[in-house]
Amino acid sequence: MTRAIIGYGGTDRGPVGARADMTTDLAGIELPSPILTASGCAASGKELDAYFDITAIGGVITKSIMLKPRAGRATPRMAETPSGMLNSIGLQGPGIEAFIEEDLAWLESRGARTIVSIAGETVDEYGKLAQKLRNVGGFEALEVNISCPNVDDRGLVFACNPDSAAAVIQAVRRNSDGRTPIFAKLSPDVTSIVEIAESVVRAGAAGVTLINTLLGMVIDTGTMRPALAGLTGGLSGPAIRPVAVRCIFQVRQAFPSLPIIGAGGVRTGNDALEFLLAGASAVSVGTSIFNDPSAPMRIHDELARLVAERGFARVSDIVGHAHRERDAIVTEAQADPVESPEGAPASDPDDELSAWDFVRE
Amino acid sequence: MTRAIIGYGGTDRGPVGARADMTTDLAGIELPSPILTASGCAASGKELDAYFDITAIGGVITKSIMLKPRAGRATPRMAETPSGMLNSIGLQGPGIEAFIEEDLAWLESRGARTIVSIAGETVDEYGKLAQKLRNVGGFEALEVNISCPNVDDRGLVFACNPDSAAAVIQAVRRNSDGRTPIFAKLSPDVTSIVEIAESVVRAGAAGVTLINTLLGMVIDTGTMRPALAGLTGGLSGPAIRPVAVRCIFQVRQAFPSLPIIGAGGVRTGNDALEFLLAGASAVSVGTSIFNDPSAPMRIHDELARLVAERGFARVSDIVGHAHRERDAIVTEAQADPVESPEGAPASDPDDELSAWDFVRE
Amino acid sequence: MPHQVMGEALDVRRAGSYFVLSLTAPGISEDARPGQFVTVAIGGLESSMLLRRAFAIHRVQSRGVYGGTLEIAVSPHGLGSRWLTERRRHDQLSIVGPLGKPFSIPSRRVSCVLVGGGYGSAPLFMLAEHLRDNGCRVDVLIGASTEEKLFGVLDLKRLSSSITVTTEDGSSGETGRVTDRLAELIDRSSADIVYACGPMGMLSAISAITAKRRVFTQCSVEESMACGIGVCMTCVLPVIGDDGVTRMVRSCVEGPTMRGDRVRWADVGTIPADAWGAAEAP
Amino acid sequence: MPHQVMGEALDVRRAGSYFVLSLTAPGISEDARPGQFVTVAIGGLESSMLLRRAFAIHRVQSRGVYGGTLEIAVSPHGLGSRWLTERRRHDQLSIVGPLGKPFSIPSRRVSCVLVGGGYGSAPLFMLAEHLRDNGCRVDVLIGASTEEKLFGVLDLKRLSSSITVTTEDGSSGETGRVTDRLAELIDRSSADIVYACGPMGMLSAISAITAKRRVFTQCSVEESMACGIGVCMTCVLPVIGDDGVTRMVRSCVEGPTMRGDRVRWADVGTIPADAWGAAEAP
Ligand SMILES: Cc1cc2nc3c(=O)[nH]c(=O)nc-3n(C[C@H](O)[C@H](O)[C@H](O)COP(=O)(O)OP(=O)(O)OC[C@H]3O[C@@H](n4cnc5c(N)ncnc54)[C@H](O)[C@@H]3O)c2cc1C
Ligand SMILES: Cc1cc2nc3c(=O)[nH]c(=O)nc-3n(C[C@H](O)[C@H](O)[C@H](O)COP(=O)(O)OP(=O)(O)OC[C@H]3O[C@@H](n4cnc5c(N)ncnc54)[C@H](O)[C@@H]3O)c2cc1C
Ligand SMILES: Cc1cc2nc3c(=O)[nH]c(=O)nc-3n(C[C@H](O)[C@H](O)[C@H](O)COP(=O)(O)O)c2cc1C
Ligand SMILES: Cc1cc2nc3c(=O)[nH]c(=O)nc-3n(C[C@H](O)[C@H](O)[C@H](O)COP(=O)(O)O)c2cc1C
Ligand code: FES
Ligand code: FES
Repeated sequence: MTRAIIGYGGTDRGPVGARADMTTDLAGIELPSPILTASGCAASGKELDAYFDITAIGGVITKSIMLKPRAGRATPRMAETPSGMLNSIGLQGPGIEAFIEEDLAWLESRGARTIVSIAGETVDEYGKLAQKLRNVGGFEALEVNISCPNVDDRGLVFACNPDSAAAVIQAVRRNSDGRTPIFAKLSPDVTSIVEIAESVVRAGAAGVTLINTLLGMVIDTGTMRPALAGLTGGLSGPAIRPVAVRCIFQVRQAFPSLPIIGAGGVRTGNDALEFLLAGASAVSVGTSIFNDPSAPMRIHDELARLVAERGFARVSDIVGHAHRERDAIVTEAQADPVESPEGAPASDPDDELSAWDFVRE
Repeated sequence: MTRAIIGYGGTDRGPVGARADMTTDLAGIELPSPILTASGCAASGKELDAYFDITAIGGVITKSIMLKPRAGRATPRMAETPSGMLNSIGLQGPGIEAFIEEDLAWLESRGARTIVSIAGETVDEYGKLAQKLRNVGGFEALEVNISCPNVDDRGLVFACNPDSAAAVIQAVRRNSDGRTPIFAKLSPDVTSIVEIAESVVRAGAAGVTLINTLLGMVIDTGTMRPALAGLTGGLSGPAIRPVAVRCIFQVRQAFPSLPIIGAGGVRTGNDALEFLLAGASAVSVGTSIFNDPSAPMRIHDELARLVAERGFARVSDIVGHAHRERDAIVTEAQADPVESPEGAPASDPDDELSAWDFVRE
Repeated sequence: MPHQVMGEALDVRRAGSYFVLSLTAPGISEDARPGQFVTVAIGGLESSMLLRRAFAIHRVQSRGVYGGTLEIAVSPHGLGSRWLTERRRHDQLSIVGPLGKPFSIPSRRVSCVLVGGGYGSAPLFMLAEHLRDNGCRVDVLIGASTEEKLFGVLDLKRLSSSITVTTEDGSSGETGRVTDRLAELIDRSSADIVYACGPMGMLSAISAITAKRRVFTQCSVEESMACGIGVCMTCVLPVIGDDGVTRMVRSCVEGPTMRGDRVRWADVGTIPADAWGAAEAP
Repeated sequence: MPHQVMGEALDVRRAGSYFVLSLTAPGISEDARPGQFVTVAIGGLESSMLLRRAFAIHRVQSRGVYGGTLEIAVSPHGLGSRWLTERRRHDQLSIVGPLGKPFSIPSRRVSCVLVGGGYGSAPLFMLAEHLRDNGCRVDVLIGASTEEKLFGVLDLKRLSSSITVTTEDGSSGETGRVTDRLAELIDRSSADIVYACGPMGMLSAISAITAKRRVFTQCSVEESMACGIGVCMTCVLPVIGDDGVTRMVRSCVEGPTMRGDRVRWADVGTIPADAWGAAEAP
């Protein structure tokens, strides 16, 4: 399990194997890899650049930024859970101005591809964020984190109501340049993810990011109180991967040509492959970074081999492949050189054989 | 980690410690323990009786039974996931008649306490099941599994719609004796679990069971197809525990006196304690049985000690305890014998100390 | 009566591409019969793998220096089995067993052919000993894709009247599959009964051959199992009962040994439309 | 510059109620400075515990037979730390480090008091050596609830001009807490600077004492961390900046060493209303 930090295009150390072309088209943006960092799990990429070349993966989705500086929630802000964790950071951040001046500028000078994630408490705030960003540019796409409480709607999360979700996307679209693709990041905590996806697509999202965290809670059995100061938190990590795969599969089935950024518990190239097969065009890596700071690079590398091993030259060719028509059904018995069991002995249970007097010892 | 099979009231082998009174009131039923087996994870208790005394735990919630014999879904029916699993059994079972004659009769003769779980495809089927059971008796409560596709509503799951959920509970209540408590088992795959809980309570449920599995999916990266024959499956196990705790906490907060059976990833006495603190009166153990067939007994035992260690004589006294008012806030600094930092040196960053010329090597 | 015990790893040794684990398993080794299996937990509370893995009981010793011990043959496949092969002496393992229905043993002195594919030959050791002790003739036929994946050739030679080995790549024995040699061996040994353990495709093909010759056949099937003890219903396959009705039968408690002529091999992985409780066509 | 490496356990030995792990950690041991920490992954892909655990660097050796090695002192607390204490020689561990801001070292030859609570004395070893090499006077004050939970008394005695030990139950040294002895020790040694590592309550109390005496104080704080490398924002606490403004500061990159007079101890666990970016009152 030695984790080598292999630069993109660097030397393979494992058994020499083919690597697929990892170039990815995401709603018209060309990326050198489908592997991205997930919002809130990589800050703005600077710290991770010490562990791998941040320009060698597909890109960085930055921590959701708000209009004003924000101190976030009280601590404790996290609790470990089986194969996952809860977080309740509360969107701590420097506000859009400082973000543009420092973080976005650093990413641009470093040559990384950036997807800027924005978050607000009112529809209007999202619009203002889009406007400010439109004026500066220097990023590939917008991801709109709508898993935020809507202060104008009794604190109900935008992503849990198709109308609020659509209103946010419309506001962002109206205030951005019309060329930059907008991804709506959806919450899995809804009765129908397809319904929400439909409403944001109608509102002008170029694609969707699936999934944000699940609402969860841990009680500290020592203090006998909720473990997080914010009571509930967002569940992430491999624990939620099957929920993410299901959401991606469902949305892909409903909208076969909609670009999807997958997220939720990706830890290995094999997990990323699972997301692509389900229908994601790109995959973002979040919580696994906390376990392995070079995870995005490692996953890129593992994925390149797995795709090639399956006979695909380009990673893009495998996207949505799990949705293909069933192959003609050939059972192993039929495929075997031995003649198939005609005369159906199975339907003849009362023959001489059963007369045999077997005694169990 | 030696797992001793200790009968209820049996000898403790560990360091002698007090054990709490585990008697539990669940919507008027008295149980010797809050620990139950979860529906579908213990069949009808017979197989588990080889690993521990099935009468020593609170009771058995039987595998959801339908009106007619049912072959279930095609295989593969399961996939392991990080700290969990997916299942798509499809309610395979012998039908209510055979269930009453064989399973229920066995449980009664064995002296176990039984909660019968029922499932149907139409509102009418649920009513018929309740009627048949009413005529025979021999069980303590009904659990109504409403996480089934409603054939009269385009296959939408009853538990995902407050009206369908209520209709099922009404039908069951009308057809049962009015004394036997009815628990509605809810799905977490909804935008608001409190909304669904409210509607089943209004419809006459004595309590709720929280939670059933989350809808999930795994893609087999070898075949590049969904791993389960049924495509999607139900996610269970410790992975979903934080979601279960959150649902229990939310429903308890909304309906402080509503009896709740908790379920979802309970593996240790500490996990069961977490559920009780969040507001569950009883806790059912499901997937963990596959890991440890004597888990319900072990968990009962661990819980009895943990509750006593916290100074509670009765397990029932700890139910919902995480909802108590905040204690007067005493910070550690104030509790310390040392005088508290008056004169707030912290607000004085510009004093002589900072003039010190520290050089980092 | 199954036991749930903590066992200790006594030894982990390589055998071709497999690993043989010797474990103490008090109670289990004493009660085990040929064809039964055990399940082993993968790690403790810190493990993300909840499901036990099933392994055919390869050999048992009930009165060793360590009390009862048993051996399993593990093929390193995914994360769980690989974790097992990395155990070291003195590591503790949680073991449940013996589980499942053992092979039926003939009450007369008959001629038996034992067929094993890959690690499928592991449970044939106990069976061969048992049959020989009962005075039966035992001929063994084992095969694999390549030499490394043959299991226990030398030991099985000692336990049998004859041994035939096949590999698909010809690296050992005859080139081909066990099914290429089975008919001939049945005829040569005048077999009354065939026992088979290996991949489902092999069992299906064997059952077809033996059905034609009307030779009684018992197969040990391998379906994915969540519980291994009969409570979860994940491990079912379509089997015809004495009453002629097909039911979805749990292979962990009503198997893993099953009559080859009763399993509806071509329908494994489906719910046949005529199965008991099958949904009417939509 | 942090490194991410696979290290090997060389030795795991008990020390009171703690375990000292010696690990190879090429690169890390060479670069480590007093007060920095490493994070260790708990198990591999099969583990259900995703989050690395942070441990203060206790000792390093950069040119041993094994290349660079380092030691950490682990208190068996929950599942993760207990898993670590169960490692054996040759086990592989994934290690990231050195992380965090080291203790500031005075550029003059001054008198230093080092205070450690429980395993909090672990990082004081490197610090004491360093200070002594620079010609500083080092007095050590360590305490714990009971003798077993004292860490490294004998070794620290060798590295210091004086050592004071306190236990709350009086099982070793003086009965009481380190804070009962600190003022006296500061006066006796004419301390210019206090370094402290231990539970947050202790650090808070120490900072109160040293503030009154206007002695410069550096504390190594311990906040729960998800990433340890500055990307997640879980490890924050309210700290007053040079500009007098309170910010929620990441203790993994802007700590764990912090000026005692800058941390708003009483407000740890809250967002003070006057903090930068605090929500307006609702
Ligand atoms: C009755 C029975 C006897 C068996 N005997 C042996 C034996 O003697 N030697 C041996 O090496 N293996 C045997 N197996 C297979 C073994 O139980 C494991 O499934 C296999 O080792 C793969 O597990 P893994 O952790 O490596 O794979 P993973 O991919 O990590 O497994 C994930 C899940 O899928 C299941 N699974 C994966 N492959 C199989 C398979 N081939 N059959 C059934 N379930 C599978 C696993 O049990 C697990 O629940 C037997 C299985 C059964 C049901
Ligand atoms: C900078 C720093 C230095 C540390 N140095 C040491 C040291 O030298 N020796 C030592 O024994 N421990 C040290 N710790 C604590 C250590 O990182 C573990 O948190 C502790 O061992 C408990 O982990 P667990 O797996 O046993 O507990 P679990 O209960 O399994 O932990 C669950 C989660 O909570 C976190 N957590 C639990 N207790 C603490 C705690 N006291 N502080 C921070 N996070 C906690 C864990 O890191 C983990 O993410 C240090 C922590 C920090 C932040
Ligand atoms: C500590 C932490 C902070 C996060 N912050 C954000 C955020 O600011 N904006 C956002 O859209 N998602 C945020 N997320 C969610 C992740 O981007 C991702 O959708 C989710 O964690 C699932 O992916 P994972 O399992 O790979 O982490 C955060 C997740 C974590 C763990
Ligand atoms: C194999 C399997 C079968 C199940 N069958 C049923 C069922 O028939 N009826 C039901 O209400 N819940 C069923 N469940 C859900 C469990 O009762 C339980 O609500 C869920 O698994 C979460 O608990 P756990 O994590 O402890 O398993 C099943 C779960 C599993 C894993
Ligand atoms: S594996 Fe659970 S019933 Fe067979
Ligand atoms: S622990 Fe992640 S920022 Fe400090």
